[in-house]
Amino acid sequence: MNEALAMLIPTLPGLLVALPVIGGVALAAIPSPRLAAMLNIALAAAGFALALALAALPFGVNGWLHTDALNLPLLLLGALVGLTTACFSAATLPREGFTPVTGRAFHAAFQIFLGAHHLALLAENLGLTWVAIETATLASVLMVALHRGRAAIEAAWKFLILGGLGIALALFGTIVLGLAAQPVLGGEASLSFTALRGVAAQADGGLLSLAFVFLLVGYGTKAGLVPLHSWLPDAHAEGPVAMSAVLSGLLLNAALHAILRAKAVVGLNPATLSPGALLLGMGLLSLLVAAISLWRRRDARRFFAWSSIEHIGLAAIGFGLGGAASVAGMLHLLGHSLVKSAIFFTLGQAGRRQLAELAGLAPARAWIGWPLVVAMLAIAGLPPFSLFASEFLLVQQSAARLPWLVVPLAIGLLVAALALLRQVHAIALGPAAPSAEHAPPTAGAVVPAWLAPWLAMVPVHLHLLLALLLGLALPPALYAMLVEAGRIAG
Amino acid sequence: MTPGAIFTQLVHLALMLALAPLLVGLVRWLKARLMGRRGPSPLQPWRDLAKLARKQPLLAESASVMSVATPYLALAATSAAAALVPGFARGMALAPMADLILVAGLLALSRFALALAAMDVGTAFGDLGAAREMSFAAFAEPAFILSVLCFAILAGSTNLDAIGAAFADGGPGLRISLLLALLALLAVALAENGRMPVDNPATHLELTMVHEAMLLETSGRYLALWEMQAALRLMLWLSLLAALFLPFGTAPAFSGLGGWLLGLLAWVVKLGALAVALAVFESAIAKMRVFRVPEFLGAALLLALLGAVFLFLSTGLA
Amino acid sequence: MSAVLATLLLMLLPLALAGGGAARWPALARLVHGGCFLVSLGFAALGVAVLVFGGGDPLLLPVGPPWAPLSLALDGLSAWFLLLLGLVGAATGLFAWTHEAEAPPRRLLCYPLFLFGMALCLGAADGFTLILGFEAMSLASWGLLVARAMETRGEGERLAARLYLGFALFGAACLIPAIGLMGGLAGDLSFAGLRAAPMQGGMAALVMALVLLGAGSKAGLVPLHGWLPIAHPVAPAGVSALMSGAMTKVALYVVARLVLDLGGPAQPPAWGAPLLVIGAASALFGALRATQEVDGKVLLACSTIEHVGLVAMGLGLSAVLRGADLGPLASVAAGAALLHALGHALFKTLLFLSAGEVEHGAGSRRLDALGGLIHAMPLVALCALFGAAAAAALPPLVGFAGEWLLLQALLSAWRVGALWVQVMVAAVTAVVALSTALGAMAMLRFWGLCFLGRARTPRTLGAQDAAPPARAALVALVVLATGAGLLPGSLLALGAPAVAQVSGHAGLVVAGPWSVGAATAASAYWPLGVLLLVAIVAAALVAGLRRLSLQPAARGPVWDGGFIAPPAHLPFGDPATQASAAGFAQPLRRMLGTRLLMAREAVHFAAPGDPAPARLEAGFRDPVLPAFLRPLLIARDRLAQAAEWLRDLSIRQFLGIAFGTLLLLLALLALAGPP
Amino acid sequence: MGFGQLPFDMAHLLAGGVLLLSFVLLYQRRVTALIGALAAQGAVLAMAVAWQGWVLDVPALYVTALAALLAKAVAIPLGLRLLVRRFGLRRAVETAIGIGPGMIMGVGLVALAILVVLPATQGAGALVREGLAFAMSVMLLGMLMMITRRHAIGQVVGLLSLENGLVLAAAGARGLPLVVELATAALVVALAAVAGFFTLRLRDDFAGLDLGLLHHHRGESAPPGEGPP
Repeated sequence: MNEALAMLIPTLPGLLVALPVIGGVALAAIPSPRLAAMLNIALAAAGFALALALAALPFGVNGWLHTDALNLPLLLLGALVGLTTACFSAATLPREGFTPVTGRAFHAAFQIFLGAHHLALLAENLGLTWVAIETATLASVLMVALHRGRAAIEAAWKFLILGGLGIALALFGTIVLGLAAQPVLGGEASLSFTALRGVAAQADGGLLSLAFVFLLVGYGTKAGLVPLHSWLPDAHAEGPVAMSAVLSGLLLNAALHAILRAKAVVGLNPATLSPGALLLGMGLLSLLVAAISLWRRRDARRFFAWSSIEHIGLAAIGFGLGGAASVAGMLHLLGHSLVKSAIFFTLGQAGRRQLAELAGLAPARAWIGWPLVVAMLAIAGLPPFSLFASEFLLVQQSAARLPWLVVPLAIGLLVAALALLRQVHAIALGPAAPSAEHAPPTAGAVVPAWLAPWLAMVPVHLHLLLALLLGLALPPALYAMLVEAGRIAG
Repeated sequence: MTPGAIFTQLVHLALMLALAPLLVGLVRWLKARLMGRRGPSPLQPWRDLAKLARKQPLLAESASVMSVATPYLALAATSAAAALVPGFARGMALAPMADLILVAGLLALSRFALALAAMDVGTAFGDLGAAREMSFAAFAEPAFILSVLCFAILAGSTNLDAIGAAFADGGPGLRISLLLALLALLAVALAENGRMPVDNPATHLELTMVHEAMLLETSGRYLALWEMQAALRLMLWLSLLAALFLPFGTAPAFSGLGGWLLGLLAWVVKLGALAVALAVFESAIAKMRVFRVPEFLGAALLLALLGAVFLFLSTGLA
Repeated sequence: MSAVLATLLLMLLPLALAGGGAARWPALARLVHGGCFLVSLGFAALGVAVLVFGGGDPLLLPVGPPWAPLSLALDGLSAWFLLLLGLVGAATGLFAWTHEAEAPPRRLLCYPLFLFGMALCLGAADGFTLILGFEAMSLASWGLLVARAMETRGEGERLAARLYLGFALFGAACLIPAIGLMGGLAGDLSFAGLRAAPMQGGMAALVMALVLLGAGSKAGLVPLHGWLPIAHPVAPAGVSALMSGAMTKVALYVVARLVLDLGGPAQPPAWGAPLLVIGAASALFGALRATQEVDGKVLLACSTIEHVGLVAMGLGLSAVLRGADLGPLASVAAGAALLHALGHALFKTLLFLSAGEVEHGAGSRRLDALGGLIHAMPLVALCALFGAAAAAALPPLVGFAGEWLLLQALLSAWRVGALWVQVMVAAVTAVVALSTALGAMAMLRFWGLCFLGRARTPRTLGAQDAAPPARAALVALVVLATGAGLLPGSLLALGAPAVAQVSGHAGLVVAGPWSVGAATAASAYWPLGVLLLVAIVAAALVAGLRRLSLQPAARGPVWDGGFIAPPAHLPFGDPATQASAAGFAQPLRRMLGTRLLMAREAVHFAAPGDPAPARLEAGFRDPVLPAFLRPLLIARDRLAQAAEWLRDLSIRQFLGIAFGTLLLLLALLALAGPP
Repeated sequence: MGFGQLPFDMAHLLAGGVLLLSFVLLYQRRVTALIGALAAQGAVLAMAVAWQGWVLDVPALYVTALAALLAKAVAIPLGLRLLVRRFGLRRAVETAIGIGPGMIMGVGLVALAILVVLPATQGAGALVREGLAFAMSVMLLGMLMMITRRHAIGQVVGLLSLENGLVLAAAGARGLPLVVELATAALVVALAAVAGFFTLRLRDDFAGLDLGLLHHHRGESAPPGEGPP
């Protein structure tokens, strides 16, 4: 038995990637919506279990895949958000107006997206990372385009063109990275992360810088860093809500993770253009532009998409600073994904598109409104949630390293938080918007009516609880992992 | 605290109380003479007080316990302040407590009590007077405190007794700052006592009056208490001015009967001189419009500030 | 000691949960208030115990982020403020027992958390816990305002809650970088670590500015005071009392802790100057506004600004004097600040609770709708009179003791030597005296218009005096405030550790049990002596006059300057012959208000022959908040407008931007050239 | 390997050909001509990759070359032609900026590419340096094209041309995993397919391919209100 287990262990990462992909293909073939939804949940749950099992194993390289401190927390998070999103989507698919055909497409794309996301994190080879992110992009483009209509198509087109451009640039950067390693590795280019890190110090600094510039612009487009962010609000707003949740929760993280891998390599060479400074600059720009743009939003999901840009910018600032600030960046990524997907879940449950329609939600529908208020407070960086802890550490570190940075950082955080809290006030205090109550879905429901609200809201509470735990009682093991991740990211 | 000091203290307080109405009477008499009238006897205020105290007081229907309690409180607070200001002798029993800021505080307490009494019945005049009285005080207090600052710098203390002792020794000498502080304190004294040009103590039922407007609803013993309080306040201020600017002749502590008599004589002479000065000043000047008063007191404030700054410059402390 | 604090803090959390559960079981409300009362008493007792026996070692809590584990510790400074918080909390707990028994669960949930946040902030032994407590305090109090706004559904309440939260966030956005700057690269945020690595030069100035902006906005210091009179009065009376009495003090504690205790020892005299000047401006503005406001609770909130300013002045002056190596004087100033902080907490709580009783009894907070309440609610009136007199700095009450010490320190501060300090101190001294007198005027106006005179509305006549638990709270506060006023020396001897921490000098030189003073000023204040003196003279007067004048007073109608007798349907006279709130404020409005508060007034006379009365229209507005908020809002809107062009671009243009970014980075690479 | 040697000169020539065709693409105004030029670029690219495979002795590159030939030179241009024929865009003329400025910008981009690459690759071989400079120039020109074209098809062509540059770069790097290159080719096809799908839907919905029509909708079309403080 133990031997069988020992045999199984090396296949775990591969299984984690293969299971959703195979499942996605299978889901495309299943006509029954109810069965598909259940299978979707089951697959996501299996993925989460696999990720947990992987977390219990020691780090190591396993063929083309590897686990280390940098990808494991994100992987766990991704598997969890995948599971909760699957639950949520089972509850809300009919309401979103999916036909059986688009439902099938959605499920398939969702699982493939999950698989690609896991692969992007697990890949030890930067080329593979690139392939995975490209796949994830295509899958999410498909999901965005599922809703017919002018806006959805525009969003998908924009996503496709900008994403395509970004991915091409990232590939060029990847190739240049390989070329940079070529002379040191004796004429063989390699994209293995371990190998690249081994030779980065002797490689040509100029080439590394060139590679990083392309990788930054390429993956930065995916991560939604300003000024490469333009696809992001529209994609978040026009796809299914579940898709918005995984876009903010997973795709952005995966893209930033890819940048961090590049930075981890390039940063080892002292003769490069400082990768941290570039990341920091884009992060700061993202923060400021997003903070000010939040004030003019009317569409709820665009609003929160801009908030995602802000938070990715914050994480980028953290990683750009390096050192303990990288830990803040990691923690911020985790906290942001949890809370942001919770927000999208509540938005989906509230079923309202415009911010103005959300006004007075809390008094009117307390079970949706108050969690939304709490989640918005959390995303605004208020204690005791983990975003407060990570923002505190970030500010503290930036004050210690780059005192001038504190001023724009604090201003950006403040302006963004004020914009969020203006909406919090509207939601908590009204005046109530003219009620546009959605009739509870009857036709095409895939889960029993009594279960649907639970399936939709339990993930919200779970995410908030986890964010709370991360903020108040971060497990020492996880903290050690984050510190190690920060060390890898530089 | 020796029995001698306590005795001195008691004599001082008794003298203050006894002389206060006389001083008011004296000023009135002097003013009348200056205006060519014969004027009532200086004893007239005492006679008025005695008569008022015996009359049955009349309280308004809407009056509360405040109308009854505040006159006692105000006079007690003023008396306490008066007990602290040196008159004919220094080193009295309460000398350690004789702090200038405390004197200001006690005067503020009696002013507050007066304003409460004025507001108690709920009349237009009472409220008007109270509002004006408190507003004027807002300008008088900073001028007073800044004058105190000058003394605190010169004498190293805000204790009246210590200041008196330091000045009697002639230590600080003659300074421009003292002159400025004197002017400021004079203005404050005029405002605090409701004298010309801030208020006219001789009128009733004028829209511009302040002090008298607050007492329109009082009568009998309560009015007597208020009149006594006003008189004592004037006494206190003149004594204060005398103690600060004319410290000569004040009997040192425990100087025996001879020293006391000399000190008493000096004190009475000083008070008389100040009363004459006040009467002359009041006869020569007209009352201001109400809203000119802040300018008047503001000027006093600036003079005191200027005095302090001159001190900083001249003492070379900077 | 820290463990006791942790236990007390932990007890508040189930209370908050119980408050949340009050939606289903209303009886839980009483549990919440009783529990908060007991925990507050515990806080006070703990504060005294720490002041007497010392605080012991910090306690590391098993929660919090690993880089900044939460830690608790109590030293003199925090114990002093904890004592203050405990007293205020206990009083408001009693008050709430009477008046908040049917409070909505939202409020019951936030109330214990509010106490929790304040106590956590005070008990923190590191920067992170401090911020956490500070934020918890802000958020919980915001929750209380939101609960109120949901209750009343008023636009004013909503605006107040929003403004409040905005300033709370602003405070956090300033304090967190300040702590970050203090922590430096080592990132050790424990107070011991911060003390060991003092700031210098420009960094210190930056920290000072940030702390003043952050904690100062919470304390209501000018120029960030504008939100306070809007937000504090919105809450129910007990919460307003906690906000004004305790929360502003917690903010001042943060200032004292960060600027004076952790950052101050090696600083030059100029270190305290900003605090001194800002404090003076706050005192003046607050007092002046208090003389003009027409809503009782707003008036009290403005008076809070005044007193907070005075406390801040004490702290600043202490730093100035310490920088000039005048330790004994610095301790006088610090003592003044601490004493006044405690005194203000007591009398302001008393006043707010009284205002709550008045609102409850007479149905209004507007001064123009009150009057004559001393007849209907004599106990509340007397208690409030004590509070008002203390706030007016009348001897021998507690307000005077604090201001006496402050003035003594100010009057001795010329010894610092530098001319700029001397001139500044002289100017500031004048401002203190001015604001004290203005404060007295404000308090007279508040108390007189509420309780004296004749009823301005019939509703006032139906008022009833306070119910027993609330009555106990009022009386206890009177006793405490009077006691603190009469024994400032003993109190400061108790608070000697706190004074030493703020001033860097061990204790007041002269602080006997019956007196308080400063050796360098060679003067002392004996409050008990003053009380005895006044009492003896008053007794003698009473006794003497009783012999002279035997008849009891007769009652008659009001003469009222000869106004005609009121008609029968106005049994209490014509209220129009009493001063209105605006009318009573008129002298100061004209003297100072037109300059400082943009006050205006206009009298509209009726046409000749029309018997209608003339109308006085008067008003003012505080120019400070709009002066900096409006440009910021305009800038925000402009920027947001400008940022919209990013949204309006076509896909081609977006591509162009991405392309441009790439080219820019490449150009940067080309410029950087080969290494 | 250096100047004057056949392998280098040949590689140089072929890469230069790809770059030249990029300029040709930039110069084209008609959609049909554009597609023709793209096909030609694909063919030259396939030759360049195959040549690299021969020179570097990496058989895997032949696969890449074949994929490039099939996808870039045959399949995609055919598909695009089909699309054009279906929409009747044969004679459509479009550029957002003029040809002249476009060319000048293109030259500037090539200069920038050389400026960046040459100092950056001091240690690398001449082939790598030249190849990288050419590849990057092709990429930048492709991007420029995406920006200057208004039609969806023009943008797709720009993107494909950009990918050509990528393949050119990848061919120069020995030891890159084959899967990357295959994935590249596969993804290009997928991308083109998805793009084609979209153009169809765009056609359905808007009866036109002018993207200028699209960008007015952002889900927030109502006039933004002034926020109270």
